[in-house]
Amino acid sequence: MKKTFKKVMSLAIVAAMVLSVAACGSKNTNGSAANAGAGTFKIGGIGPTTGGAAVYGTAVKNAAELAVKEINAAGGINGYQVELNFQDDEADQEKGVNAYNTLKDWGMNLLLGSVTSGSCVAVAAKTAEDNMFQLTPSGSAVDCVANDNAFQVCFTDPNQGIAAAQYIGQNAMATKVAVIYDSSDVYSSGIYEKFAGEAKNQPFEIVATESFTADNKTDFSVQLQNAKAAGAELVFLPIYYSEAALILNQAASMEYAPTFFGCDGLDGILAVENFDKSLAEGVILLTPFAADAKDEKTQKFVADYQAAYGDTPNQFAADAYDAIYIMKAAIEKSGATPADGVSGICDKVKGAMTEITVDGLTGIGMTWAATGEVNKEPKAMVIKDGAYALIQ
Amino acid sequence: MKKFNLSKTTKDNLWTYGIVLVIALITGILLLTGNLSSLMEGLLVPICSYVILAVSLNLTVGILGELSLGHAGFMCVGAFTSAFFSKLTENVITVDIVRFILAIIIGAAFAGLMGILIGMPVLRLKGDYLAIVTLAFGEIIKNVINVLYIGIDSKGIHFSMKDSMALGLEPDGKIIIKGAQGITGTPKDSSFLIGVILIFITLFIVLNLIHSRDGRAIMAIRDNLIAAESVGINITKYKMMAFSISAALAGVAGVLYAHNLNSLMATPKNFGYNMSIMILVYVVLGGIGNIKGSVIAAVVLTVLPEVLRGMNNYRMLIYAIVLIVIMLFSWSPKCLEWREVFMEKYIRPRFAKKTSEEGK
Amino acid sequence: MALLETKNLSISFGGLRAVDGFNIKIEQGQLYGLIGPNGAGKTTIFNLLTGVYRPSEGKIFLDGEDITGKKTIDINKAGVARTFQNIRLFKKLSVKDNVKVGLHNSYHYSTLCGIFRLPHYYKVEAQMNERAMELLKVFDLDGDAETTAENLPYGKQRKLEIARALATNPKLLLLDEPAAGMNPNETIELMNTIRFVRDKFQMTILLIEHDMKLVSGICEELTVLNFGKVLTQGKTGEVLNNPEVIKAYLGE
Amino acid sequence: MDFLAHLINGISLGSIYAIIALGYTMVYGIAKMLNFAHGDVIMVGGYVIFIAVSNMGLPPVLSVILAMILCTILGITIEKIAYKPLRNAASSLAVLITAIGVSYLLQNAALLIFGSNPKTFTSVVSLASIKLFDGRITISGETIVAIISCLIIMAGLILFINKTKAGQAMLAVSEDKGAAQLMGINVNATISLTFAIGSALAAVAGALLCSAYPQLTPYTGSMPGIKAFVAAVFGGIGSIPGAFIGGIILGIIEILSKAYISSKLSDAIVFAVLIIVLLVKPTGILGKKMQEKV
Repeated sequence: MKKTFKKVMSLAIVAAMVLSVAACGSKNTNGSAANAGAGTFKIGGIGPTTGGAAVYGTAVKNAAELAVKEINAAGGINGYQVELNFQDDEADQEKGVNAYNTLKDWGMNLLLGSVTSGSCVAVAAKTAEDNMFQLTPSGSAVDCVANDNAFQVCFTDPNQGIAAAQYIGQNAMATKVAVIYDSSDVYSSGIYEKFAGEAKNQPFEIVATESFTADNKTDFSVQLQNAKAAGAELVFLPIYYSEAALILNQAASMEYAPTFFGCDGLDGILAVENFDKSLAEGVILLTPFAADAKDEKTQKFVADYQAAYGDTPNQFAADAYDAIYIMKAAIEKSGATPADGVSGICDKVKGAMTEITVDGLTGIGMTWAATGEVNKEPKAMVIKDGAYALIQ
Repeated sequence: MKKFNLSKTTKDNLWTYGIVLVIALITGILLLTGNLSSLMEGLLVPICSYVILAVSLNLTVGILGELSLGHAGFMCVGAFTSAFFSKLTENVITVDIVRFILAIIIGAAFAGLMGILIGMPVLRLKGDYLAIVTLAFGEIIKNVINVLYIGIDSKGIHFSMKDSMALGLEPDGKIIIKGAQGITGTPKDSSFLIGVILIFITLFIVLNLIHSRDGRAIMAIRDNLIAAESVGINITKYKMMAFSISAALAGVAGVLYAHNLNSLMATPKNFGYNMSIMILVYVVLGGIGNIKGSVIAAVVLTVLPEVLRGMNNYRMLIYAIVLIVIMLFSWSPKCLEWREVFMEKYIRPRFAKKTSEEGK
Repeated sequence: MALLETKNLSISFGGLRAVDGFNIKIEQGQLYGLIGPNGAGKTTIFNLLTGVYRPSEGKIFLDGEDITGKKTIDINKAGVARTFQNIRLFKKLSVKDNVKVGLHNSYHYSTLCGIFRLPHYYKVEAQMNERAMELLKVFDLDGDAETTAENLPYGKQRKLEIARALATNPKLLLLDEPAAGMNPNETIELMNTIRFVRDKFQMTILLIEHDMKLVSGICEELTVLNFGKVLTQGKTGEVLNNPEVIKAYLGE
Repeated sequence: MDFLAHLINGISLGSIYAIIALGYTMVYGIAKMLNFAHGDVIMVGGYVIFIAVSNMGLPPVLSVILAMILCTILGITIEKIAYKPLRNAASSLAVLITAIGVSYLLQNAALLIFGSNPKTFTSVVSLASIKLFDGRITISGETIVAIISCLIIMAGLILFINKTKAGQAMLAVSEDKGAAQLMGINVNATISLTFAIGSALAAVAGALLCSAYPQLTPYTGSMPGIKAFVAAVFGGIGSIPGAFIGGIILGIIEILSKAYISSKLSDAIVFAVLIIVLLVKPTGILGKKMQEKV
């Protein structure tokens, strides 16, 4: 009797599973039917809102919501309201694809994402299949925009690496340079490679190449010790700000004070709650955005963001905020409407992307090449008196 | 009726195959008629690879009775070796299915080989110590792959553990494994059909192994090592056999995983101890040693977080709570007792009545 | 030539001489008893004979072959099988499968043959089933063949252990307190079974036992062990009447 | 000179591992379970101190005590709700999986409550660092406090276990729960007490971990937790001095392999050394040799 019961139970589970699958299936058809009639642009977002990289995805999610709210209040895009649905991918490729499929079921027209490079590359293969317009705020690997339907808001890794090496060389900031990068991270190792390649053409020498991994990023004493022992006057940090904050802290405690030089990932360091800003004094970063820039646009964004989410926005938030406005500009330029369908919108919008010029938080006069890469000037910022200041 | 009086184990096996077949068929019909949501469609191949992982780990944990926390490491080996092969031969072997079958064989072989290499020294450890050593091996595999650079040019294959410049490739060369950036652009050869076929092969191997001479020896070791030795069972041989078959099958799951996504990277999330633990969760939740249970648990737990997407920020929190509650419900002696009483009182009488009526 | 012979067998654990100069000679077909107070070193001798421990000194000969220092599984293959004081069954396996594990080295087919279910698999499995059922019948366990071993009553578990040991086709069977925990009726039944096994399989049996009724009932010769040393050896009747043995057992 | 600096850095890191490992080994030794949520209790301790110091303005010592109290309550609650019902489950793996569930739960709850943004932790240690050889080698105050705390906790635990009735009860429970019960020992209360002590230690570990590496996220505890678990196994899990030695050695190996072999492969090297140690000495450096009685 007991055995039979077990079998009935397992059959019941199977039935339940099949039913749930079927239920999801029917939801899909309803969804697309409803979508055809509705007059809204449905923008999907993908990024990590849980897991170790949650800080980046959450910023993108918040800023995109903020931009969508503003646009809707101002009458939408081409008169259509905008809906945003942001899905968690835990910074994982597989979950990224799951998130993308969830959004497709929801009836997404355009995609904002993914936030992290790994997930972005996996999702890009899917958007290419569906001819879905994709704009990643922060997926910086070259492969993110390998297909012609995908565009970037941030710089690509090679661009950042080369730009950083050239900047250091041209301004003769140092002759001995050390690098500390995250060898388990796509973004970080991508920049490092190009930086090291370009460094050969520049009048400085890389005297120490140090790395760490995602599993081993609390103690940087060895890396700093080696940089110090090699006599590096400048330490290049192509990493994210949360690890950089720890590095600065540990460098200070061992009384090592070279110039620290970073890329856009370093932005946000001043926003770390309770961070001793004096530690970041003199840090230089090549970034298109600074949360306390004096222009009106940035100030309004920062104020609104703080009011809505109680946090200071970082680079990722600014990229995402721009991304929504870039989509708006491209849609308006192309005259696409939700009725064009996914592929129709994509064809129109990707054509328009190469024609528009956008002034955003992260750059003035941003334009796009058909390759998907953005064309904008990085600004060199220095942290001075606990605030970012533009280096002229 | 006499003719259908199959032995208990055969019946049990048929149930296992039957459940998989029914799910696969229904899903397949939904898929072909276009009634499956994109999410579910996208989940099919990952579900297949998790089912294979769960069944293969059950061979180590449930049948051999040793705790392994490094199963994702074998999956990782299978994924990378096969993806490397596919990238390398993408333009040489143009028939996708032939290349994929070769890739599966290569992935399984390398993972199995790794299982043997790791099993040889560590299988004499016991319990939690074995668990920690397998965890360590899984982390080592992930760590090493993360610093591996392999490229190819007209002069052959180049290899480095420093960075891609150190490969010294000719201008015509291409980098296949690029450290943390892994392998990009693996051909998408996995499909639901192949996944289901691989599940059946896995079930076939594991179930038939269990109910053979070798399987009995393996379970004898699990139940009582000293007694098994005393009746002349070669402990090392059978431990190795179970462990390496388990590793090879995990490698197959890795092949399926790698050929489903465009980018393959060894992150802590997909090939770290977190994944190994996740596979263990499937096994324990489905019932240790219960192959059918592993299949169902893997499916349910892969779908669950996706179904919970409607919960937004509370998704993973609810997932964690559900996990704890299911564990308490299915393992706590008190709960089991209570369930038994409950069924005895309410469910079983009705059920018994129904079947007896049908019997008439 | 004796079937089992040990010469000066000794082992020490951290300075304690658990077995000291143990000599024994058991002839083919004998039913031999090893008795002694708790802690005398009886089970240790079994562990030495089956290769669980390596002796620090001395030699063990089975049928003239030196098996000293061999591994447990090789000693089993050479022809020594045993049961355990604290029952060690394959708890989650069926009664029949327990015996079939015992038959492991007598019947062969390859792993691949097992996985792909080649005809050879069915043939060998059928032979194994037949042999297993034969053995189970001897112990009146054939009705429980499909029962999970841990669900057997205690007495039957002891019997199953003997059946499993016999399945390995040994020359020498070592029984470690086979009657422990049995009631008098079960013990009598067990005595008959042991005698039956000896007669049917021409088995040589060495057993450890505390139950004097069993020992005096079936053992032909005895060795009495005290503090790791042989106290006395000989015919059962003589040994049991030896005043030294009585002293060792009852204290002074 | 460089070597000495690396060595001291290794000891600093090791002292943090050691203090976490003490809690791990304590719970494992008595309750015989791998408490995968231990690292996350450390994280909770960190957040409690962060809020107490930064938002409520409490003095550091008081904050740590507050964290110890709250973590103790948390630990006992987890044990009662999630672990105790499974103590007599058919497989010991059941409770391991539940512990993983608890770990996810704590991480995600912290994510919802405190957000994903990292927070910089204000050190609770006010001891100045010691400078040697003209400042070329620095021993931070956190390191000194961590090592002293380790020694005090270690001595305290050993005294507690060997000299008090409750400690003896713990020993008895760790040897054989059933027998302990028959001897009139309240097994449930004893295991609860173990978790209480383990969790209080986690709070102290949280304070020192976050002081030495001043950053706090919902995932702060998980990797150090795993490393400390490795350290505990290294030293012989269940052995209190073993946890201390294991932690220090692990820290030194990690730093030296980063310094002299490869910073990319340091994790692999640490784990490889662990494997070698276990193969040579299967129960860790100070672990008791266990032989199954035949």
